[in-house]
Amino acid sequence: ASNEVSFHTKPYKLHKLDNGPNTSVTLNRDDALSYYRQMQVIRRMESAAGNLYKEKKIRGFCHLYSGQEACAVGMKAAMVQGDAVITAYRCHGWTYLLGSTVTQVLAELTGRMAGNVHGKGGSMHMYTDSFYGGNGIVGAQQPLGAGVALAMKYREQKNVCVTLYGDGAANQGQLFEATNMAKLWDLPVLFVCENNGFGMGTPVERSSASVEYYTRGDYVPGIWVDGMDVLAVREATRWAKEYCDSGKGPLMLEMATYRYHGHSMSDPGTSYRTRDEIQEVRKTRDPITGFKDRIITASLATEEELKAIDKEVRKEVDEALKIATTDGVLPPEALYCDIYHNTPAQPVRGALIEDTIVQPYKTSADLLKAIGRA
Amino acid sequence: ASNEVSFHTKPYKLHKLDNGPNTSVTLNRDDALSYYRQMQVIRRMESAAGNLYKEKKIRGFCHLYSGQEACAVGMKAAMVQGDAVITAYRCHGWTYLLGSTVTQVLAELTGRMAGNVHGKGGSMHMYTDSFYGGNGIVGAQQPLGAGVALAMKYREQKNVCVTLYGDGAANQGQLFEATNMAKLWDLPVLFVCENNGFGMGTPVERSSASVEYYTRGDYVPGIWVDGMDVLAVREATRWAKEYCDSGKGPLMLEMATYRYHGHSMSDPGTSYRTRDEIQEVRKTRDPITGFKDRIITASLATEEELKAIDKEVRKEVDEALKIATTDGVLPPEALYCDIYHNTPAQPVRGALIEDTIVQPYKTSADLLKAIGRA
Amino acid sequence: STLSVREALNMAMDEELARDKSVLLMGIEVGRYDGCYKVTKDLWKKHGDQQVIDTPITENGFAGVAIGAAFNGMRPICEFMTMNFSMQAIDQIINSAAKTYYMSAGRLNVPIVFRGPNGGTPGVSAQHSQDYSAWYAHCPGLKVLMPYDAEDAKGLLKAAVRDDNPVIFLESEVMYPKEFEVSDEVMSPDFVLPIGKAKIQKSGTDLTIVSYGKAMHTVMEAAKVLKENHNIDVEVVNLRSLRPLDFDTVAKSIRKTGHVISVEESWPVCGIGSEIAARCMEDEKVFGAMKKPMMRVTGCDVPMPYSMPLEAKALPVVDDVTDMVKKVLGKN
Amino acid sequence: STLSVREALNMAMDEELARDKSVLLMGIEVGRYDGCYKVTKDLWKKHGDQQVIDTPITENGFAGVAIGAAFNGMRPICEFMTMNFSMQAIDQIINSAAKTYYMSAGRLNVPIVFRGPNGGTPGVSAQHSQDYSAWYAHCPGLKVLMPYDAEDAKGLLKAAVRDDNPVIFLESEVMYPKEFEVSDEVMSPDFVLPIGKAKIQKSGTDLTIVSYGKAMHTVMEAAKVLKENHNIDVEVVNLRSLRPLDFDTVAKSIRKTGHVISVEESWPVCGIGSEIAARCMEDEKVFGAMKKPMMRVTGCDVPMPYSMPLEAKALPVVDDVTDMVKKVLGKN
Ligand SMILES: Cc1ncc(C[n+]2csc(CCOP(=O)(O)OP(=O)(O)O)c2C)c(N)n1
Ligand SMILES: Cc1ncc(C[n+]2csc(CCOP(=O)(O)OP(=O)(O)O)c2C)c(N)n1
Ligand SMILES: [Mg+2]
Ligand SMILES: [Mg+2]
Repeated sequence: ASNEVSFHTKPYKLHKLDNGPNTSVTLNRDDALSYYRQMQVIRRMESAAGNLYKEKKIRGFCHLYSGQEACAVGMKAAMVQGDAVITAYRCHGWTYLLGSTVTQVLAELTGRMAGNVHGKGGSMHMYTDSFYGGNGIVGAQQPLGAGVALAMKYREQKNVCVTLYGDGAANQGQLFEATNMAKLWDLPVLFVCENNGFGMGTPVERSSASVEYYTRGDYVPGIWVDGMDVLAVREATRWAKEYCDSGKGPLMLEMATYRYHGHSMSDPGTSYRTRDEIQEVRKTRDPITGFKDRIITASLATEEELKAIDKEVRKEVDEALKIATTDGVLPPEALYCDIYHNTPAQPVRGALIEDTIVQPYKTSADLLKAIGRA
Repeated sequence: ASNEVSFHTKPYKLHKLDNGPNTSVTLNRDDALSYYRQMQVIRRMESAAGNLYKEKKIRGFCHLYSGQEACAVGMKAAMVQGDAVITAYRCHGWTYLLGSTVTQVLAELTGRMAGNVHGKGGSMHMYTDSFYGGNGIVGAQQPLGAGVALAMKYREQKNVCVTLYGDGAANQGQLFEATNMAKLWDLPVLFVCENNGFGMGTPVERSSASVEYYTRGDYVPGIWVDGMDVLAVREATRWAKEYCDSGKGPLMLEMATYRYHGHSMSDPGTSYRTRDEIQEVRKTRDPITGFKDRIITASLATEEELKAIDKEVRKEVDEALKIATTDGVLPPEALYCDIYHNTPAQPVRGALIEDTIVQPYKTSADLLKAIGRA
Repeated sequence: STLSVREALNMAMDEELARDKSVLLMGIEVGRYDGCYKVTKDLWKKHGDQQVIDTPITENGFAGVAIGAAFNGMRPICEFMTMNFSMQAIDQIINSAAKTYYMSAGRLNVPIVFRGPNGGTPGVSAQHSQDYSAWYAHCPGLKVLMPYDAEDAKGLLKAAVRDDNPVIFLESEVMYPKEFEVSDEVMSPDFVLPIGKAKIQKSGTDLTIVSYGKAMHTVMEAAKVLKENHNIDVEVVNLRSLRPLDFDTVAKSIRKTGHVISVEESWPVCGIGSEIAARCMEDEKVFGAMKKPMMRVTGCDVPMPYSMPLEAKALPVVDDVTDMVKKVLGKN
Repeated sequence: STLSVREALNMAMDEELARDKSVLLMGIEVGRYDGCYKVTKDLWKKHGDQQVIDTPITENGFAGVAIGAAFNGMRPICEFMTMNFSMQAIDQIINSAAKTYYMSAGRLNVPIVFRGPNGGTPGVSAQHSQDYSAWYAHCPGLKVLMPYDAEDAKGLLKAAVRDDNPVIFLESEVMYPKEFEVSDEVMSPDFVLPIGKAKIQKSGTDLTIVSYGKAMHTVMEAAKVLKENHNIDVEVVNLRSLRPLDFDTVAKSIRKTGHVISVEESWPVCGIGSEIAARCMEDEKVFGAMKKPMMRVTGCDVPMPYSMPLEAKALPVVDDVTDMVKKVLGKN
């Protein structure tokens, strides 16, 4: 197999930029296999989550990332040590890419101790060192991401904070306010709109007076990117990071993508779009199938190699599933943990005044240590 | 004196518009005298308010409109029956133009019964039938104005809601959200940014990443207008209203203007700009002096006629001042009025439980009637 | 007939949208999607684009738009997909809706309803489980309603829509599917309940339980258990209206039973239970009639965890209520 | 020496900005303008553009930015020009700041202070006079402080900045210029007060007054009048911290005096006074020690009017406190 191959991306659309990312990109074999693997892990992990939800082993919300894998994997591929990410509730893929294991993600969804936050947060609230969540409130992550970037700039890091939101969230005033500050102060933030066509059941045309999301920073330059092409995403992110790193301030990216499942697992996702539409995207734009075909055709990998990866991935997810469905749950005292950081144990009131209890453990970490789990 | 004369306005700047208001405008004698009079009333009324504040007869905030008179008077000149206005706290001029007397404005400032809301609202909260306030919260009026327009559209009125905000308020996310809805639903709302150069002590360049406020509706067309020229303002508003009336949805106007006083009377207004700068504007851009010169030169009015108006205006304001400083204040029971509309009298708790009182009057109107004041 | 809370709310809105063309329904997915929790099912189909408006996900903006429309003669029902999101709009709710009638000395009233599911909902964790009863009840200028059953839901929502003031209407997702027997009167399009009146949901002699909203469900269960297993006959006051608060009905009940507890799902500190306790102290006759101090049963004083067993511990259950009743009555 | 509350706050921030370069000060006009109420005077000059940041008038956005910075290692002091404007940002304060440590099972703490003048301020009417003490005290995950005098202001603000959690710090514009005698210790850059501890501001024997913030000013006046004119010796508990609430200190005082009232400027319903009342009932020993039921002195249950005489009636005054004390003690 060859070691480095060139590909062409769909043209980027540029807003207030004289030049943009390269439509000609190169890919080497290692990266090809790694992106393929990451996208497959996310796809399978989300399928597993969908099944767990149907089996009622996941409760509440469960927003799957299937269909959008190329966005996260492509962006991650262009990130360096110290770069950070913040997104909304559709966060499982990112949590995995930024350092959590599949087990930690799935076990969080099932509310087990092995979960990313030991079951205290659930589907929308996962974190790693460079990942600031997971946020259940539409729009909230927009200024938060700018703030993460402000700290980077203060410390003179050459890093960016990738701040993601959906096409629905793109209408939030918080984005407008955050964009203004980010530009005023030249914060190294990439505002990334993952345009998957719908905010819950509302197609973009009914939520947004302008659906050219890459232009909606107005005075902030923007780039439209084919979010189904992991290489386009990687190249656009690389270019954008260079732009930010050079001190020019924020940039807006629009990633054109699609979600296969309903908004959350409780939404069948078929009342506001046709099954045909979904099938059509799966057939013609799927980020994994498309990538797979390309790298095989270019001889970066063989069908067999990819099958082997698929098998590994299946195994990884299956093993994670096992833990996620069998691991224990936090003991009751965990209810009173994690209220304050570095603060003496506090009395916490329960349903009755006599249930008031002085925190037996101040944090989940303390508790887990005490029961031999950490 | 001649009856109709043509003038030229400064060029408008257009955003996403192929054509805009006419730079050649005509003015007849009656209108000339009326605009002059209105601007003078506002100027003198605000001066009187400034003095009352210095004499400690006005408390709290007192945001004067001096310097910005051409904006309100010009817009009002283009409004028709059924059009509405909503603005921020800098609302005295608008309150007057939309139906309150000078007495009602000044007496509100001094907290007297003769006030627009009998002293219950003060400087920032005045209302008339077509004027929805006066709002003390930066940005709040932006979606409110869109909502007023939504009702107009629902009733198929050919009317607009003029929704004003400052250059500082232009950064509020509420504007972004309101603009999106206004455009999605083609609401007849004119978003008008009165750019007076400062939000409190902050010059526009430090608050706004783009100071081209007429373009900040992005996909919503906009017009820059010389807000010191009452005729430019009138023509732009007339044009904009026609645009809205034809069902095209919202429009953004930026009125370039200036405020002579500090932000509120407690701000000397000289720490963030020089006295020279203020003097320079007064000398070269003053909306009243400029207009006066023009209409005299054009023989629409004589110096003497304008002096006579000045005298009338002075008298009107002086008389209002008298009432505003001598009228009675609401009796204590008014504290308990105006809590709910069309609701049986409620018990209202005072500082002590035994001060709980069943509303003796449900509204200030009832109370005033009872004491023979209405 | 039987009626679920969801149907009752739907019926109330359907009838009011038909009765008065100035009534609007606005919110995220309220129209074509039939509502995220199907409470607004078919209303868009029946009443059309003008009266039923799908909004973008911009709570601050659309609440402001709704209030502006109310300024100008409309009577919007502004749905929050959940009340948690009302925090994005709360400045508009308090400063533009609640205070305007007062600030304008009665010149400008604001007939609007803000409604949506509130409080604990299984599996949705901390950001989606807050109970806003105490916050809104704190603020003069608002009326705050919290229905328990289908009768409440229908009668109070219709009252809210017809009221000329801003009304906060706090529902519960958990209660939506619950079915209740209702009278023919409730089914009638003229059925309206008074705002500001509590209801004796169950009369009794031994102890007064003051409750509201979803917690009433737990309380009614507990009342049954207390009666059947312990021969304790509690009186249950369903507050229905948190502002104005009908303390008279509470007072009368306490004077009859001599004992009182409050049961709520909200965080304890500065809650409705706290307020009832303070009022009990301040009312000489009530206080004199109390044989024991009032006790509260509340939500736990922590954000809501996701983990199921922890979540279960975070909200009061039937046993908490029966334990507290027995304790106050000295029967444990 | 004497120190005004304004100077105390300024000194606290000045010292903390110098001590720890990760401390930021952000807000509208906090920098070049020296603060709308001059509380941040000279801090920009001394600490520069990087640490002292003037923001646009976009509270939701800049509070979010501040919280994001706190996520990533900074320790912002986020000033609201007045706390009224914190309503525009309250979703960020509650959902992003207060709940994150819990939701993340302790992975992500949020060291941030939200501060600004709160409550009634003369002549600014309804939208600019709200008291947020009860709202914020309601919410777990926050610490809520409300200083009374210069000592409180300095010691508590420094504690807030050094705390690793979100702290709400409620000031009063009316108190800014008030001068207090303070010890040398208070003037030291090492002076820090503990969070969660009330202070016996004045010890006494006859009745406990529980108060906080600006209302303390009225209470201390009333205490003097009661002593001088009526020979009543009240004990005054200055809560200082509303969450965590130091009920132990309150309880101890009540057990000593046998009588208690609360005094606050907030709206009455579901307020801090309500909470104290409930806690008094729930604590057997305290309740047993109370010779009379607890009474509240509160703000009037209406939005704030502009008219001066009405405004004066809307907040409790010295006479209200002395009347209530005499009433509870049966001396009227
Ligand atoms: C402030 C707020 N309003 C409403 C919701 C409910 N809600 C959750 S996700 C969502 C749709 C968001 O769509 P989009 O931004 O396009 O993101 P996507 O789900 O497509 O990834 C809505 C309405 C919420 N969580 N927060
Ligand atoms: C939400 C909010 N934040 C802050 C303030 C305090 N404030 C009142 S006016 C003002 C400046 C507004 O400037 P601009 O919008 O330019 O209007 P102008 O005063 O120049 O007319 C500020 C910061 C407020 N009233 N509301
Ligand atoms: Mg979407
Ligand atoms: Mg300005």
